[in-house]
Amino acid sequence: MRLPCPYCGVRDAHEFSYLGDAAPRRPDPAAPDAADAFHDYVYLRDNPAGAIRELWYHGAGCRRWIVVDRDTRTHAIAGATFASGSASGDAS
Amino acid sequence: MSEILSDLPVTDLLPPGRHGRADGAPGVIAHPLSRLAVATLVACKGAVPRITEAALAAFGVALADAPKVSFTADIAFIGTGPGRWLVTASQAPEALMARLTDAFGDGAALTDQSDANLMLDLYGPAVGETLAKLVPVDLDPSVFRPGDAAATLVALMPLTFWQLNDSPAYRFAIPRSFAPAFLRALASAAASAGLEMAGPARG
Amino acid sequence: MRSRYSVFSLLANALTGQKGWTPAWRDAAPKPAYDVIVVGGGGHGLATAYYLAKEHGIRNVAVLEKGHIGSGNAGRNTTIIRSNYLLPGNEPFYEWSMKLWEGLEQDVNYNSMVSQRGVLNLYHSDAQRDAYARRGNSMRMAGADSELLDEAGVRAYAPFLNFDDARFPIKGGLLQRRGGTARHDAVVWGYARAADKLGVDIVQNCEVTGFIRENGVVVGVETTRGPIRAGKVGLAVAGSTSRLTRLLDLRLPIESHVLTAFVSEGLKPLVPGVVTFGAGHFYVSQSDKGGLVFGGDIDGYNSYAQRGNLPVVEDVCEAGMALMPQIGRLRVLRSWGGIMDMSMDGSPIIDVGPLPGLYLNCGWNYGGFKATPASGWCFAWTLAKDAPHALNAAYRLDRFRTGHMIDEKGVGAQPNLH
Amino acid sequence: MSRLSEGGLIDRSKPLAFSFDGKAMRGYAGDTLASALLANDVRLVGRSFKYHRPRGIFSSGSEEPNALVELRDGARREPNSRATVVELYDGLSAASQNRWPSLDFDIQSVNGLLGPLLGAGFYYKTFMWPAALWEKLYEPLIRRAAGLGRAAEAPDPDSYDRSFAFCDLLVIGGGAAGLMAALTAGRSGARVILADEDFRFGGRILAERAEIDDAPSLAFVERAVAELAALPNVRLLPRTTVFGAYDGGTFGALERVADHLPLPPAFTPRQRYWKIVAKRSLLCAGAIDRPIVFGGNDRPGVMSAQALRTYAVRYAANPGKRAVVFANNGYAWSAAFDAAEAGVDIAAIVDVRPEAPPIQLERAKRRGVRVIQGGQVVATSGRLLSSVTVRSATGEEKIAAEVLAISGGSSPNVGLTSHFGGKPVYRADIAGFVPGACPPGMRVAGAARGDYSLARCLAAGAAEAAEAVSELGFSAYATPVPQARDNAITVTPFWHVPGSRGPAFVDLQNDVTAKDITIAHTEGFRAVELLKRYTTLGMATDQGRTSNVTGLAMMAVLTGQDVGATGTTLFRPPYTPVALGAIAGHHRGKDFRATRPTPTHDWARAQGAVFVEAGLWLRAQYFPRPGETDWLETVNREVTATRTGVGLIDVSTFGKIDIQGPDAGAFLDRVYINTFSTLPVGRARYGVMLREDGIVMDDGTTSRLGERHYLMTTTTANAAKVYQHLEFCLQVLWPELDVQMASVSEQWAQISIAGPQARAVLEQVVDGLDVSNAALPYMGVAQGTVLSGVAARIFRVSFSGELGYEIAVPARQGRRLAEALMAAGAPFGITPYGTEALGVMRIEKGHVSGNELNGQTSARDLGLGRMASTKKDYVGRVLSQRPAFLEEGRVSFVGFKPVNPGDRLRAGAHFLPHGRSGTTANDEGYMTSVAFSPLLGHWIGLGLIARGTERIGESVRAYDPVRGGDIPVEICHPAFVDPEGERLRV
Ligand SMILES: Cc1cc2nc3c(=O)[nH]c(=O)nc-3n(C[C@H](O)[C@H](O)[C@H](O)COP(=O)(O)OP(=O)(O)OC[C@H]3O[C@@H](n4cnc5c(N)ncnc54)[C@H](O)[C@@H]3O)c2cc1C
Ligand SMILES: NC(=O)c1ccc[n+]([C@@H]2O[C@H](COP(=O)([O-])OP(=O)(O)OC[C@H]3O[C@@H](n4cnc5c(N)ncnc54)[C@H](O)[C@@H]3O)[C@@H](O)[C@H]2O)c1
Ligand SMILES: Cc1cc2nc3c(=O)[nH]c(=O)nc-3n(C[C@H](O)[C@H](O)[C@H](O)COP(=O)(O)O)c2cc1C
Ligand SMILES: [Zn+2]
Repeated sequence: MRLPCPYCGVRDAHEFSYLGDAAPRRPDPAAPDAADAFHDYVYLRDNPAGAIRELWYHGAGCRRWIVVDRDTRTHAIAGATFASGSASGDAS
Repeated sequence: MSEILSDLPVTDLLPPGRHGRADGAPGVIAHPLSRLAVATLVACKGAVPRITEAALAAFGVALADAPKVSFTADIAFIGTGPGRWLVTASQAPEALMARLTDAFGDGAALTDQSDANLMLDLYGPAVGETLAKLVPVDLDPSVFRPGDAAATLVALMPLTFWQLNDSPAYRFAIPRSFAPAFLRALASAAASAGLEMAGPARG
Repeated sequence: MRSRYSVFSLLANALTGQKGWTPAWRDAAPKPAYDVIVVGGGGHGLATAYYLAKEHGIRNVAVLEKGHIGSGNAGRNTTIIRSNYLLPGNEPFYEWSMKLWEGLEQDVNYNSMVSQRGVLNLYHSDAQRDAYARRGNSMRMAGADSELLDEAGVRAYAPFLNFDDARFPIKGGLLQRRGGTARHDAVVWGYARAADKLGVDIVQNCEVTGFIRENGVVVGVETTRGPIRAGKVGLAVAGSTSRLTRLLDLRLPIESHVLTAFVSEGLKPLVPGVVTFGAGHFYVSQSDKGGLVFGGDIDGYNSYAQRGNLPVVEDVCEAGMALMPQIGRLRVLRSWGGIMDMSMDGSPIIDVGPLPGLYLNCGWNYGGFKATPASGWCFAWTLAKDAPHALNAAYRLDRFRTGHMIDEKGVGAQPNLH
Repeated sequence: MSRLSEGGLIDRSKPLAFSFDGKAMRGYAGDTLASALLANDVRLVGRSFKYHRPRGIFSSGSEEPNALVELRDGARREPNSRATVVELYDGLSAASQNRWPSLDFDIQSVNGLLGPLLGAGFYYKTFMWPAALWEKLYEPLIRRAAGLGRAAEAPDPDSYDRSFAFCDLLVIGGGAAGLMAALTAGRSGARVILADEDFRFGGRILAERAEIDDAPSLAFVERAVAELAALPNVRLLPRTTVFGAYDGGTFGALERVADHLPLPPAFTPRQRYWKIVAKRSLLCAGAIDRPIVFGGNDRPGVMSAQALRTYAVRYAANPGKRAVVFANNGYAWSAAFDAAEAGVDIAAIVDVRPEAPPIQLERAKRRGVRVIQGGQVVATSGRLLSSVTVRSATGEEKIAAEVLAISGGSSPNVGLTSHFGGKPVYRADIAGFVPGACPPGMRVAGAARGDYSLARCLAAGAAEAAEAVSELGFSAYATPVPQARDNAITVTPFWHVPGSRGPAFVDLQNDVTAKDITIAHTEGFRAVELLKRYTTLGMATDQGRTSNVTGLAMMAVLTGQDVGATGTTLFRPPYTPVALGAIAGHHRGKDFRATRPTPTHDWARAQGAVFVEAGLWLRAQYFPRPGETDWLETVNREVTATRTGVGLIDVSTFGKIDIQGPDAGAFLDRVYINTFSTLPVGRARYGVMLREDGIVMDDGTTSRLGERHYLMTTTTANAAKVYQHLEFCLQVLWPELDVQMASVSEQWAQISIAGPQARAVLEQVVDGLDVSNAALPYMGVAQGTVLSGVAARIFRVSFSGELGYEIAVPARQGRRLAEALMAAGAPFGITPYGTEALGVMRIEKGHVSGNELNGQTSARDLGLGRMASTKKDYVGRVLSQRPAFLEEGRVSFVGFKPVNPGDRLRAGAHFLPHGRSGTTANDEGYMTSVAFSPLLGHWIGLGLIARGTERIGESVRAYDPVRGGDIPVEICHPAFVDPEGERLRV
């Protein structure tokens, strides 16, 4: 599999480590339902057979976390962006 | 495989001299650089424009926020990540750090890395064929050119390299503790072409 | 009527040109309703049906399988059976499975070639040795066998390993002599045949596509062969679990990942038991046909594609060569991938719920083949009694909420690392 | 010798000597082992898998099911090598396999007599009585009989290479279609790779007497190869099999660099594993002949019609004195004519079709070849084929023949198209499966997609290549397609001769017979994948390339389904078997993984250190001295010397992360359970970080070097993991924080000195820095220079419990620093120590380490719960409050000492209350770490036990059945040495 790193270009997945679904967001730790929310955040997954947006870390490259659009049935990749949300990815 | 490897302790750097095919001119020449100051430069949040301006003002360098080398005669900035560069210069590490601090102030985080890597220049007629065995990046001249840089995984070791010229020659920054293993992999890959390890610097 | 396999039936058939055999199981058409529907005709689903009928007298049971039985992981695994687990929530369960393996062939009258050739896990450091000692002791305390070998012990047991030129020298190993392999497909066929004999309907080419719910209670399933009602619906679909629970808007602590396995060309006997490398991703055994069956780590990203990629192929071959450099000229004949239901703590779930009428059996990671008998046995119990048996009491779904994870590897909620 | 007197693509000026089963023979350059064997009149080559039946050579390609040999000797022995693809070299030695005592007389061929018993599924129905005998008797017997060749017994002496390649178009197969494709794409300027598994490009053209542009087709091949070789943008890879298609346009290919040579030349690998990344690919892999199934179809001498042609035309080897051709298609006729032309005596063409096309009849007539239309072979005889019995409208007739060339039609080589799961599609007109959905970017041309005429192969190769490269923006020249014959294919589906006599084999290698298919049908194993698994059809080393289609078609006949709906089994990589060593490449032996030496490695080696692996690192474990008899004696000395004087150890392997920026303190507060934003500049603090699930992830000291500048240390094992985690926190969780990180692990060598004399030693290496207790107190950090001008950071931290400092200098200065410290410490008896002594001292001090930070423990379990701030959030806080984490009976971290001081403790022992049996139910915890304490003179341990802190002073059993241990131990405070920490502060 080859992932399009927005900084480095297309690279073999070997250079990256995988975290998983990018959808879960760290909940507000101060919220009254934090215990439940954190349980869901840490443990529960959609685990879709199909399109997924997922987090990869380009550890052997630019050390950026990126969000990759991929299909789990075909491994087809539609694109990738920096996880920090900014275009330049410099955490700005 | 280079026969020398079976006797060479895995923790030792490949000694200077000829490895692999011994007849004819060497296919690959590996030249360690010993007097190069290196630093990482990481722009603060939102400070890339500021850093770019400062680089132009202080060093006359048009800094690219990309995997490219931006350089002048005495300093080079190698993009290793967004807002992130490896800076090299032929001077004392303290002097480079001082220059960078002067230029960028608190717009960036600076760390001295002068001792963190083995810096190695690779060139020779078989350098392309040899690097194809090591580097999972397309080095065809139509794709990777002088001034291009890449951080990647070579024989499972993370490293950064960039192209110096179109002879072609490449400069590798290999994390110090991986240097012996990298040179072993290099010796294997270059064995059929013949590798000349220029001495005697210990990276 | 399916005849019992015996010396007599074999000879009789040899003399009559093998014409007297009958289907190993009926190709049943679905009935409108059952007491229990088990979704998934893998090892676990079929064993569940068998034990429901045999142990609990519940025979109005259907196993619904979207393809043919054994077309999931039951037909793709590297066939290792062992009970060398560490944690109290796990070890007694797997040891029970081991005991069931030991009587399986006579029980179901089918030779699934359970072969207790030994499972040896190598260690390469003192810390690993201590961790294996801890594990070996856990095993003994649960009634399993285990031996902690030093280097000399490993040399005696597996002299063909690389002791001389190793990057990570072999310092010893944890050996379970009762561990070994079983002929994976035959396990499926044996359970199917035995369950069928007790009246269970095995319905193939019947994919579950939805659930019938009344007042929040699951009372049946929609399938490609029409709706089928049931008193209880148990899911045993391994890597496909989330696809089904999604239809019920349930999210589970599970991700689907691909695991690749390999077989070499056939060879005369070379490897006696199962050997696992402790300093890289590699384990190997030799099949009855003579192929080296080996594998390593999962590819590490969510996948339903049933095929892996080259990094893992390289990793496995490198580790194999590091451990056994004499296999360099042997050839990989075939590689394949299966979709694993990797859970958040690396341990399975066998539980009542999470909806009324629904029962879950999933989260087997890359290790559920060995669990097949106990999984079926416990799931049958759980379905029959509406409560887990003591052996699967720790495998409840709410353990993540309460913090009672069963994390053998200690890597946390990161399925690709288990 | 059955070498034809002329013709062939062999080089008669280069004779080669070789041996088979010890017998000396001769062949020529350009031969394969198979062609050379045939030319030497060898017809019996191997034994089959199950019944050990004598077998010959069936094919002339990589699909060979029968002719498997052990090639080479000793450590280079290669079992199961296909004689049909082994290129002959001088001195080649090969031996038959799976036979005993000899190929001619194999005892296990009695299995054949048991054939009636040993049908499909036999094993599953038997060997169950009595149960005990399975393991002891039946299974060992089955295993010994199974398997084919023997693996080598010594490490593979050859080396392997790995290479990456990138291209616009990868053309797989260099026959007519592939050559035209490569020419078309190459001329367009695209970067092209053309790979062919054969040692010569040309494919079928090498064996077919065809014309291209009114000249022998071989001339076309030569021209094309010459042009391609001259194009700088084209890479030709002969002897290279593309074995797998993977994601992202990645292909695995195996080049046999030196397999055609007696030994690889110096510095040359035996094989090279190519990882090819291609924007587009074009499969031109051709098609193979498949057999017809009938009784006695496995005798040596039965081969595919294409093989007969290839041996005769390409290799000038005559496979036997008289040949009968048995077929259902016209292509086999042309094979027969070509063979006849080359000098093979064709006794008859038997075609199942009642009426063959007139044009072929005409050709047969012209050549004087007898034709039996509507005929079927119903039996064969001879141990090596001697005659063929043919049934036709006129009755049965026995025809003497040494060769029976069969063709049941062609099967396109669709394997690679299915590696993504695509299902081949049945085409009734050619009675074969053609590619269905292909991997992204892959196209197919030529016989591989069922285009069987030479003209169409050439045209399709050009057209598909042109389309592929124009998708990439290259403009393909309108390459003129050479002229060639375009005859229609004529085939009548025909699989199996009913009523033929003797065992009829479908899968030749695995001995799957027509009867086995019937059994599988009867017993309900009808789905193709079940059929495969029940009978082993298609599971042999050839993966059923010659048998699958026939087998499934026969099942289709039994079920009444059509062949297309019955479908094929799944093709998987590799396309042909690939040597494990080739994929491993350079990563073997000591080079399996990189070895990372510390900056003081050479120095430690000079000091006589024994080293130990710590992840990829190699660290000094202890430094034995002459006269010391075991490691424990050495370690005791090192510990005692440190505790009473001063010791030195390299700690550079710890992860070191430079953290800067205005939000650095706030950031650390979120990742550590304790607070760092309040840490004064010039101070260090011990920190613990959790995973989000509340379990401890790592610990270490973090120092504040400046107002917005921290330096974190991590454990050696977790350095990369922690860095990645911090980047996650910064980039994903809190991108709003202004923090910059850099790993400085490689930049700094770090040496720890510890012991009462540590300061006295330190004072001598610093350049006038005040390191007094007042100026640099416990947990203080100083920056300055040492050794006259070497930049240094000095951390007053301690793992051993003694007064200690860690001195960091640029890595290149590490050795110098070690030597300077040794010199400065000489008067105090400074002693280098290794990880072993470090471990002893940390256990004596009761510090947690890797054994306790095992991913299963919470901060509270480890007695670190009180460090957790209640005033802020941090990663892992919420979930560490879950009920299980707070349970009463949860384990806690305590020390253990033997009740009988002479007893040895063992890590991994479990704790039991006295008087209870060793069962899971009574399990209270386990010993995590042990050491012999030279200070206390007995073994000590650390461990986790239920409610440990409340049970100090209680005695429990340390139960260690795997090592026969069962001793009473007393629970105690984990700090055996200086629990108040007074020594640290002096
Ligand atoms: C390569 C590999 C190696 C492995 N090695 C080992 C090993 O050595 N030892 C070990 O213990 N374990 C091993 N495992 C794990 C083991 O195979 C699985 O954990 C176990 O087989 C899972 O249980 P099962 O047999 O019931 O699953 P499966 O056989 O996958 O059964 C699930 C069934 O459900 C069916 N299904 C799915 N969705 C539906 C639907 N909607 N409707 C109807 N039916 C449906 C599927 O078709 C499938 O047949 C390995 C797995 C793989 C892939
Ligand atoms: N009329 C018929 O029934 C019939 C049937 C089959 C073939 N043919 C004839 O065969 C020829 C077909 O030409 P073509 O170019 O399609 O095929 P080809 O058979 O001439 O060439 C295919 C080439 O692909 C190579 N190859 C196969 N798999 C490979 C892999 N995985 N990696 C590397 N190389 C691989 C083979 O070594 C071979 O050289 C034509 O001459 C055609 O007339 C006719
Ligand atoms: C224990 C075991 C042994 C196997 N041995 C062989 C073998 O000898 N030949 C073969 O072709 N495949 C063998 N396979 C692989 C199967 O052909 C098949 O790839 C696997 O069961 C997965 O199915 P799939 O490839 O259809 O997805 C073996 C599989 C297993 C699990
Ligand atoms: Zn990147």
